[in-house]
Amino acid sequence: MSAPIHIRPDETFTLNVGPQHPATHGVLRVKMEMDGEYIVKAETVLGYIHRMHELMGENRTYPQVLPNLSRLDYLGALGYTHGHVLAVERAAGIEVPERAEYIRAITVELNRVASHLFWFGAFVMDLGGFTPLMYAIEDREYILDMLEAITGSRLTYCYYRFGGLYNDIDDDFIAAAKAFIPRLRKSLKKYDGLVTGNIIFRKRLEGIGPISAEMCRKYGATGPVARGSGIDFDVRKNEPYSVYPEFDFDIPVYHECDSLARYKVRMDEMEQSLRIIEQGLEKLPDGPIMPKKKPKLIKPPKGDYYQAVETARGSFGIRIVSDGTKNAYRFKLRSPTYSNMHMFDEACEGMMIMDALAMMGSLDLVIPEIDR
Amino acid sequence: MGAYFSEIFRGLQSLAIGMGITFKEFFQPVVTVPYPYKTIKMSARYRGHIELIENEEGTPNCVACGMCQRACPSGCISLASKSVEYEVEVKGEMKTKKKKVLTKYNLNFTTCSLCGSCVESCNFGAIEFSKEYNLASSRKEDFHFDLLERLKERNS
Amino acid sequence: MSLTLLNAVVAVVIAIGFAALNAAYLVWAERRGAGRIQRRPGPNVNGPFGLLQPPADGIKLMTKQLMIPGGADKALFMVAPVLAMAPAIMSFVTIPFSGSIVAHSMNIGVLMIFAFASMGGLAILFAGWGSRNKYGVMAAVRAVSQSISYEVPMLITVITIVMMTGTMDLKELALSQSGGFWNWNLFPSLSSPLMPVAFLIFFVCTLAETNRAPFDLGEAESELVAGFHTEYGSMGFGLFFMGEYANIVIGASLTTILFLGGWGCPFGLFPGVWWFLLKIYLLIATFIWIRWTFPRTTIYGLLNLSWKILIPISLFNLLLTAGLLKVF
Amino acid sequence: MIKDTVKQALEELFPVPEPVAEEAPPVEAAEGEEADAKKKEKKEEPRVNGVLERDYDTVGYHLDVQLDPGELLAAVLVLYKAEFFIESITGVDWIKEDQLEVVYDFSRYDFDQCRVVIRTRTPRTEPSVPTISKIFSGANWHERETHDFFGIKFEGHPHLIPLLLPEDADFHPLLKDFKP
Repeated sequence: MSAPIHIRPDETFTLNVGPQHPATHGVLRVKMEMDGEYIVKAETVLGYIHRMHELMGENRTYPQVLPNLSRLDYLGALGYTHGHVLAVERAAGIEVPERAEYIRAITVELNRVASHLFWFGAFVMDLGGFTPLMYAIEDREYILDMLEAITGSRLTYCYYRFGGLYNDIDDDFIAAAKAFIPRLRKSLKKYDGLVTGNIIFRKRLEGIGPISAEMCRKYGATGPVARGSGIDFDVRKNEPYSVYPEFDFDIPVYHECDSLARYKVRMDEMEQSLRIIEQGLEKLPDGPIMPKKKPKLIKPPKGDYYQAVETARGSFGIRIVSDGTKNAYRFKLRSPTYSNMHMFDEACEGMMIMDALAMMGSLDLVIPEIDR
Repeated sequence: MGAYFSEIFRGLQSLAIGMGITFKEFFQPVVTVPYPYKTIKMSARYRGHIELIENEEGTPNCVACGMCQRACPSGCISLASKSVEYEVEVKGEMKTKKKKVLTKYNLNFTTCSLCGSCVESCNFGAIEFSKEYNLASSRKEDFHFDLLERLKERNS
Repeated sequence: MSLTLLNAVVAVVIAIGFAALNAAYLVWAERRGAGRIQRRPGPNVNGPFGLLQPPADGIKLMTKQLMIPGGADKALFMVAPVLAMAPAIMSFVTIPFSGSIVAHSMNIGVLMIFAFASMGGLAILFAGWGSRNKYGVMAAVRAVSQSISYEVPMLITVITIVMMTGTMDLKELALSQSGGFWNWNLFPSLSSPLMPVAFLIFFVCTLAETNRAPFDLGEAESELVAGFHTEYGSMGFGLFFMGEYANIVIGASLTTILFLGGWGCPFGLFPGVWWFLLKIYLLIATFIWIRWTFPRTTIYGLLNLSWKILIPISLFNLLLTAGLLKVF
Repeated sequence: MIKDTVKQALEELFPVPEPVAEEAPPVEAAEGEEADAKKKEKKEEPRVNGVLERDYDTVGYHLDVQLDPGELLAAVLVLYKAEFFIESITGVDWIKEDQLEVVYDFSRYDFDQCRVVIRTRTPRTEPSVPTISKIFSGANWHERETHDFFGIKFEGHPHLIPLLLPEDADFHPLLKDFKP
């Protein structure tokens, strides 16, 4: 909707959306200057659950930081731990056996699907539809069960190790994953009918919260948010890591720049992730899951290392500045939602609060990841 | 004008499709587990808090090397040991040797992040994950576990 | 005189009882229905099939402390829940459940129900304004604009029917459709070929007037926290809740009487109160079904729907019916 | 290759052939991808300003630019024109050298990948760097975060108040001499 014609600065009021608000999915606060239902100005206030993971990364040895990374993003935790192990492997020059890389890719993609499913449910709930959340959670539950069977935990995984994995996958997992793929495909069709085609849903999202490609670039937005603005950018393709070059998959891109485009990107991405899982299970080589020789104590040589991975929310980067000791000298986490959320302040100006919150939902926020 | 009516019609159609889907789901079986009445089995690799493993003699496998303590990122394990002299027969001779015996193994479960570093770092197979997940209390002290005590309780 | 007074008292007591019982058990039905749609059991612990859940909830709400936020307009804050509940109960007085079961039959029954229904918007305005909460005020403004815009197409549709039957007495409206489902106003007749469309419009307006999803913008819990009743706890909240469900029953009853032949049997056999109850509960089931299927509309989408689609079509229907009545 | 054009454009920022001669050895060292060589280089003497081409497989970025805070805006403008997006801004506390380093990461939405790291150093007492939030709006939060953690003042920043730390925080937790 267009901006209000007259804004009288003496007649606005301040609305605190959050830190406890159903639409912010956690403890995020947006201070909104409102003119009736229209937002005149918004300022995001962060830091309610800031835990200083970067300092923890400097105080702990490299293996001790492993569980921290999954606490960044409780929905797509494996993507973040993947980034961490890849960064340390790059820094310390550790070779990873192929089987381990394949299992990593499969589990990361499963986790991505789980994250998108939960986002889907929560997003539709933001718009007032409750039932899709339950269906999405039911499907997600199968993924969590599978991942629990191999990693031992349901959300905050600590599964990857420098050089490989904590333990190998078994036949049950492969069978369950193979059964899950057609199941989810069926469910996706159901969601199409229930949500994507729904006229109320479309009317709420079409043309709402436009984010131009130029704006994405200025703010450094990545992931589905950028892809919904017509930017063909996915770290898995643009800057291939792990075994992703071996897989045949597409990057869904939509050019509408609105909330519906971001929604569609994520829905299509689930299908692409399923394709990767399918191929991964097919190509899964035999072999060890840990390298034969691995330094007992991980001490990367002096230097400055960077590793980016594509998580469920966008490009996640880790910078490790090593001084040659067993602790990192500097441990920087570049979280994707941080940049994506930053656009909200500018993008929501002149919008109505309903639309602004619908757009906020389409950004797929996970607050612990912003606050770190 | 045509577009106006076709939009209304297509809108209504999409609503009908959605209602059809929920109608079908209405008759599907329930998928949730009524938790306190029914529980599901934990998977084999489920990570609960850690427990000590005993050997055949009923004493813990632990040699109090402290590897788990060092590996733990949140410092939630504290253990103590004392040296005990014991005699072994080496080449027909009785020799006194010293060995460490575990006297205290406390787990502060309130700060544990269940990462599994302790179990992974243990070279003696002395600790394992329990399958316990029904832990609830309103007091912090209830989660300061004395694992040696728990081991004794399990044996008795 | 004294007999009429006694009559009135008994009628009011029965109406309150019926409304309260309905409200309590419709909540249960809604939760069970939502559970089934979402593939979970719903409340099933208290009593058989969880049937004791509503009394348990009621006792919990009644024993909670009534909190009045600082700075709230105390009088409005206290009045609003009562005002939400009272008109709903009053409307029951004139609804004929069957030919003989009606508290007080009047020749302007339709008008009376609409007069009381418009007080619901007032209650929401009081609640939102009185609780001194920004979300509440926003919700109140929304709800008022919503109820104003939806009363228009609703009344136009009702006028169409009144024109066709020539009466505003609910009892006679129902009687005029007796005999079988082919006589119902739902189906097109020579003088009004657009009746199914009118029914749809009326149904949508009922949803909007009763603040039900997908038009529950007054509550809109994902953006306005809980809308107008954000600050209400204990029985204040309970009354709003009961008022909402009582309104649903009124809406369903009115739809039944206006379009579905009241207590008449679809095949002309054994007309009676059971048919009426069956029809209103089927309608309420549809309400519940709709709520758990669709996302919420936006406020401007809602107003657009009313002013750009419902009002023109219902006006057209009115004109067409008026013209055709003249011809046939 | 965008890498080469950007490298060329960035090199133009560093005037005179005089530092180029000095710069030559570190370039070779880095290209030899010897981490040890890099270690030595850092230990022995502070790095000279200039553009280095790094081996992507070992460090994860292509170009490594070090410059004075004064040249920062010019370099960022070069990247802005070359369609880079801002990835992150962070600091590193080199307490031994009594310097704070501000690190800017840039990347491109392109298959022609080029990650550029810009580093600039500022003294530990009164650290200050010009803001780039006028060019890349997204730098706003990154700079606020860096200000939180390191106390680096970004000259010209519109709204330099704590972002992640509490509003009244007067400490900078990532400084190496920070005691909680």
